[in-house]
Amino acid sequence: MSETVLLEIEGIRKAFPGVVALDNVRLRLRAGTVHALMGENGAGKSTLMKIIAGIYTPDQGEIRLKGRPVTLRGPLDALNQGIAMIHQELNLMPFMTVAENIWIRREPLNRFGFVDHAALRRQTQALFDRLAIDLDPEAEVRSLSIASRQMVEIAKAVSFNSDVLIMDEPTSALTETEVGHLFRIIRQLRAQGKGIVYITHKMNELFEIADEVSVFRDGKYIDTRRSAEVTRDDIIKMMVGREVTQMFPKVTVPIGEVVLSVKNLGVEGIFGGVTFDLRAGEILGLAGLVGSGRSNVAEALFGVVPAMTGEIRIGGKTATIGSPAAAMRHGMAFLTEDRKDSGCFLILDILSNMEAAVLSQRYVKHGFVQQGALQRDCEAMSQTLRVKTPGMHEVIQNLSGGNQQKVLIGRWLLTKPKILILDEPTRGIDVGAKAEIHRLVSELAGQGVAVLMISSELPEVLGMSDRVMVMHEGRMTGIVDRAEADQVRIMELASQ
Amino acid sequence: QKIGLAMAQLDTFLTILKNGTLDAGKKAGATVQVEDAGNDVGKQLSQIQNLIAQKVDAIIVNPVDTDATPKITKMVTDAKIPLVYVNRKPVDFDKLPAGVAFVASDEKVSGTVQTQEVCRLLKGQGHVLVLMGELSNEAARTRTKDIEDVVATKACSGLKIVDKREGAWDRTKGQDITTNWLSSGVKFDAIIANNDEMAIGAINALKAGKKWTPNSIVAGIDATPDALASMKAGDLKVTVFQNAAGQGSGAVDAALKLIKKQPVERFVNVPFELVTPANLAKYSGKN
Amino acid sequence: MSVGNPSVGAQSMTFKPSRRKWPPELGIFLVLVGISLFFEALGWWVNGQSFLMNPERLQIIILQMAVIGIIAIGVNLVIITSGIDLSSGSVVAAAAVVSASLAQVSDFPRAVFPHLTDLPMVWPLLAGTTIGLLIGLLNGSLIAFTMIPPFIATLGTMVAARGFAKWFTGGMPVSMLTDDFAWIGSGAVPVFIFLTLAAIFHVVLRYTRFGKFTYAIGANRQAAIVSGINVNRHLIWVYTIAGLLSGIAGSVTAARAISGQSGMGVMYELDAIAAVVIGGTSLSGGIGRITGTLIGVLILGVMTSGFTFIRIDAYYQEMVKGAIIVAAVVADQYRQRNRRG
Amino acid sequence: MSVGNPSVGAQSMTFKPSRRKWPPELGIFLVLVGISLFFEALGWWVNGQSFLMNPERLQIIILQMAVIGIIAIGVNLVIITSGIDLSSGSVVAAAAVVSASLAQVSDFPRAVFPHLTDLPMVWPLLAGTTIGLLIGLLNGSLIAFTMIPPFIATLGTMVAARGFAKWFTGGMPVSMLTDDFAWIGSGAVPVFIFLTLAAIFHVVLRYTRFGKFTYAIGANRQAAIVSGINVNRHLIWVYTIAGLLSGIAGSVTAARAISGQSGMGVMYELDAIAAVVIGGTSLSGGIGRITGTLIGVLILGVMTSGFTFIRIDAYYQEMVKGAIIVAAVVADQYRQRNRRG
Ligand SMILES: Nc1ncnc2c1ncn2[C@@H]1O[C@H](COP(=O)(O)OP(=O)(O)OP(=O)(O)O)[C@@H](O)[C@H]1O
Ligand SMILES: Nc1ncnc2c1ncn2[C@@H]1O[C@H](COP(=O)(O)OP(=O)(O)OP(=O)(O)O)[C@@H](O)[C@H]1O
Ligand SMILES: [Mg+2]
Ligand SMILES: [Mg+2]
Repeated sequence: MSETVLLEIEGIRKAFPGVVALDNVRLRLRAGTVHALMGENGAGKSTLMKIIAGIYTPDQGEIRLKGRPVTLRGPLDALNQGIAMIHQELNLMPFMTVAENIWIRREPLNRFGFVDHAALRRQTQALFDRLAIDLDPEAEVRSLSIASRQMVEIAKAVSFNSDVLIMDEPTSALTETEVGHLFRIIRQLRAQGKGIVYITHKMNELFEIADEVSVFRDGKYIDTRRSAEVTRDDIIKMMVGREVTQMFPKVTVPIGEVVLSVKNLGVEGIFGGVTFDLRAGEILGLAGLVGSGRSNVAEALFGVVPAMTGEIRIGGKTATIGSPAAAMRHGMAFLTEDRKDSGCFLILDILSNMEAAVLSQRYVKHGFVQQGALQRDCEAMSQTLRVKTPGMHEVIQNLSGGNQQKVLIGRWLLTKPKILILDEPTRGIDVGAKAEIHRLVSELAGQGVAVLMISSELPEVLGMSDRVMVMHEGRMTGIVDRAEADQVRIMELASQ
Repeated sequence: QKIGLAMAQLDTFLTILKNGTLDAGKKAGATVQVEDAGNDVGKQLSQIQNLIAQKVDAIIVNPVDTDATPKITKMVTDAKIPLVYVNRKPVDFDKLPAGVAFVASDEKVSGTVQTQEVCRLLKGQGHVLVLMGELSNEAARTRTKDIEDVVATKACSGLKIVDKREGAWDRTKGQDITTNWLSSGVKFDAIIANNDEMAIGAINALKAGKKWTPNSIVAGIDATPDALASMKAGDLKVTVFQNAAGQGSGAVDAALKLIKKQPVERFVNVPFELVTPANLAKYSGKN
Repeated sequence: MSVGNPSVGAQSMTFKPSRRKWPPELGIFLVLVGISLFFEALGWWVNGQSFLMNPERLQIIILQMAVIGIIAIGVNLVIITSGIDLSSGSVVAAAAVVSASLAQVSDFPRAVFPHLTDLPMVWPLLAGTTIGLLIGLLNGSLIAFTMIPPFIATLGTMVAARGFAKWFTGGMPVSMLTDDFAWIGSGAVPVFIFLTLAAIFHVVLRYTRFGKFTYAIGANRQAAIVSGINVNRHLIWVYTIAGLLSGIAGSVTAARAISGQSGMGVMYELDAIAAVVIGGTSLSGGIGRITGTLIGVLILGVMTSGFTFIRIDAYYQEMVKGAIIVAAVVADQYRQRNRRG
Repeated sequence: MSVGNPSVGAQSMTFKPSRRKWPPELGIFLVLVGISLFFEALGWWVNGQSFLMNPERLQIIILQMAVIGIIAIGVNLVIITSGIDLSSGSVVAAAAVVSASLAQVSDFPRAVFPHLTDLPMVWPLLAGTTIGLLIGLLNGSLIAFTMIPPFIATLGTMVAARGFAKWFTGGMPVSMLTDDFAWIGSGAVPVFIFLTLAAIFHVVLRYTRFGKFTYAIGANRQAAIVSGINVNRHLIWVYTIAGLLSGIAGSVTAARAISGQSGMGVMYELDAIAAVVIGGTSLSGGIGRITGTLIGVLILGVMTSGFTFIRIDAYYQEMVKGAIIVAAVVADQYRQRNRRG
């Protein structure tokens, strides 16, 4: 491990109204290392990274780049000083092509000063070849799945060829294949002597890729260790300040009647032939590679993009689900995977975000909202989910990513669904809270709720599900019972 | 004295009227406060109410909507402030109480003398096109109606109105409509416009379309400086002089008399006058 | 100060309701006060009299804006859903001519409907409101079902409704209205109508499901759909309400002028939108309150009266007005940013 | 929504644009063709002559829209950044009166600047353009530095610039202009100016970094910021260009009318925005091309000429126009959705 220190952070403090996000934190990034940054949701990781990338100005503290103190006057300044960042939330221009997105502001020009589109394409293809990414440089970003978009972000960040590369939860939308991919890229960069700050909530990634790990808790710096010298439990203890024992507390509950029965469900050109039964109390995992159409199945079930073929029966009766409103009348709930686009009302407060779905069913009398009861229940829900916030009237935009996710889960739990569809429910959620959410889901199943859970994290799927349905390229390739389900069997089906 | 002047809008013509008012006010040692309603009835009512709240000594109103005048009359007389209508005839003219006067030219005359002159030039025979002012405006309607009335008379029964379009008093609009007419191959012998601006636009279009001959007949109303210059150059054949400045000063005179409780005729007429190349010299510089 | 309590770790969730929350309208309210005081000071200087201590003036400040205010309430709803309504001014004209045509006195020989004269006030009012409602319904349906941008849908109805008014009247004013009908526009009645409607929709926005859904749709339409809100139906409602309110505004306008004309209400949509945006409603949707709109309307009203009061020349007036509109919003923005830190 | 490609291998995240790509303007172009053919057919029926086979008419169709077109180019840039510019029409008036005041002939006794008469064409043109540029710069600076919404900033300058024009002229037309200056507005010169500017900005948008930044800012402002684009500086440029183009449009308007008047250009901003949106530019930013705007402008032009051609009654005209605007965009939307589905 190299001893050259690329980046040194000392005594940084950053406060937002009502919240001190960072308090006297430090960090030290060596050349040729991957430095993992761990901490619970809202610990201040993203805030610190945004400071390093020139997006926020710190209230106090010093940033030294290769020993030289710097003041960063904006993202451009940071980029020019050799700091690039992959943000926790996607930051792409949907109507522009992949190539245009990657090279924006750095487009190759011909001798007349015009953008050379051929060179732009070539240059992008070369980058993709080097990183072994299989994407069409001319595709419009809005036509890509979230995972592909994430790969575009990664390629873009790498293309700056900067000394310091910050990755804020780059894998939260990726499956193992792409994660493996990303790790190859990271190792390349490390070998070139770059320094990488890597934020994740996935423990196994930490041990696979990181050389050092720093832990933050509640905006405070806790410690830095060599990752070879710590155990998973050490980290968790540092993060949450207590022991978290059971990671996936799967409770076996009695399985009841068939609640949801799906036959040959399909949307032309996207997916088809999906057939399964879902019983009360059962958790059905849905696994597959990125782009296998899992989210599309969920969207069709919930009426977001109504199915064109096949039959859905709920409680034994044929159901026509033409819209989410119709699905909700059948007792369904659906947590979408894209919390920015189809989840959060970013500019509204936590309360408004939580109550949005339940208002079509309860807490309303003669059109008037029963504010008191509703707010009480929302607050209780936030407590249960451990949403970290100054209050229910905080704008959700100001919450950390993981806390936003918790609010959205709360939105659907409030509706007391009979059928709960979860698409990547623990995306961006810290270990402690993840265990909490797993416990909640198990508990709901115990109360007879039928759960369909999509997840790209195989351990999660395996740990939680009674059965696992696997998809590949828009087709269902099999359903495996809990007893027979293991990593190998599922990967087989997923790439069949 | 403080006099409030509530103008319907400040287009070229009304600006001259307003300037006439200001000049007359200055001469008489009165301050005149101008409000421009931008052709909005509601706004004008509010402005008048603001002037009443201001306690001015007299109010001169150039009504946006001549049908809204009963309300204005009531508001102002209730506040015991002398009131003079100018340029546009209030609908309650016959019932105006004492202390209220109307200074204007008789609008019925303008379109009539204009069309009669066109009729004379055409020797009672020919196709005419009409450029109308803003359709929601009284003057546009009256002047267009005048044209139709003249065409209906025996002497001019050989005239035929081929098409009427709304040019909204605007020079460029008049120009574009005329060009569209030209390209549609409409046959015509004269263009009668509700005001000079549109008439000048029509002349511009005829020239641009190479359809202009020294004998082309285009008629306007208002005798604005531009129109007089155009006539001097041999382009515009007919316009009608409306003594804007005269109306303005007449209004101030009436207002001052009313303040002093002197008697004023209910209607002070400032006559329309036909302007042709023959009597052009008399009018240049007057508006 | 730190959030959370390290000793309880993950359980920590600190609610601090103690933090004093100022209403978001405070900033723009201060701007209103500022402008008023400015005119007050200038008033003493120029005129030697008070601007504010004049009951007549206070009444006219609201009265002259009542019609814009009624429209602005509906426009506020529309803008909160991140839409826009350009048709308001034309709806005013359409509603004004239609309601006036049913409010004519029988001894007027040129009535539009000679057999429907001397009707009680409720019929013309209802007719005007209905015209507004129908145009609003058309707006809403176009936006919901054809997915064209609200700007285009309401631009189309803006042009068409104005055309309708011209066609309906043949360009002639519809005059000689009954005293009964004229009452709607007399004295403080328009102000009363405005304030009543404002109060109703203030409650609707804050305390009803309808209100909550309006904000949700504006904040994130896709998320609203996925949360089970029937967005199309809701949008149709919102635009219909906006149309209906413009229809009422049209009837009031006709009653104030005692005449219905196709040229009424030109550019009212812009004034209404300006009032709404000055009042803090975000054009990108999801944010805005009726109280803010009320203040926005008052700012425009104070400005108009103030200009007359200090006798600013009509030629300068617009330049100053433009500057004040901008300055008002800048001041508010500045205050908010400062508060945010 | 999503269109996957089931035949590609497991690892692939490939997007295969195997489907033939039509330019996005095709739909609205077909609408233009449709409207033209409609008038053609009606023309034979009503008038017994061709609508399209008339070179004069083809010229006036563009000529009467050239001024709107010049404005629309700048408005298109602004809307692509997800902004709006309401000041265009007023800038036309301000630029028209200023440029006219420097283009008066010396033998006119009441010139605005008696010592600056008979100037060569370039000075008044430059003056008009500069006025536009300055107002645009003001718009851009307000938006960039005070963060107020573009709607409010340009509403303010809209009111103020109109006031400036009135104040500058005292309400009188500025007339008696030199032939030299009038040349700019004569014959096909406005069309030539319009098409040249359109070509330039077509290239700018498609082939320069400036163009890419414009789209990027409109598509995702946050992403543009983190990509290191100086968003504020770029916005100032865009609004300045929009102002400058409106300034040119103002000079052309004055030259066409051979007179500068403070009442010029009223509501031009709406026509320009309508042309831009009909041409497929999204009001939420990030999408739009000059070719689309060109077609949008042509649709408005064909409509105006067509109405005169088939001599539709002036009283119906607006109702029909409103309906056509909406129908045009609906048709385009429908075609696009069909293609996507
Ligand atoms: N713009 C902001 N305004 C107000 N508070 C903010 C803002 N950004 C972050 N915060 C607060 O700062 C704290 C730290 O947030 P941050 O996003 O850095 O957490 P994180 O460690 O990245 O969490 P996660 O793992 O969930 O992404 C949180 O309490 C959050 O609510
Ligand atoms: N908005 C869109 N437009 C076009 N194609 C899309 C869109 N969203 C997704 N797709 C494509 O649809 C296919 C299925 O996507 P889907 O999101 O259902 O897959 P998934 O298995 O849930 O994977 P992910 O982990 O990406 O969510 C993918 O090939 C993806 O590229
Ligand atoms: Mg984070
Ligand atoms: Mg998915």
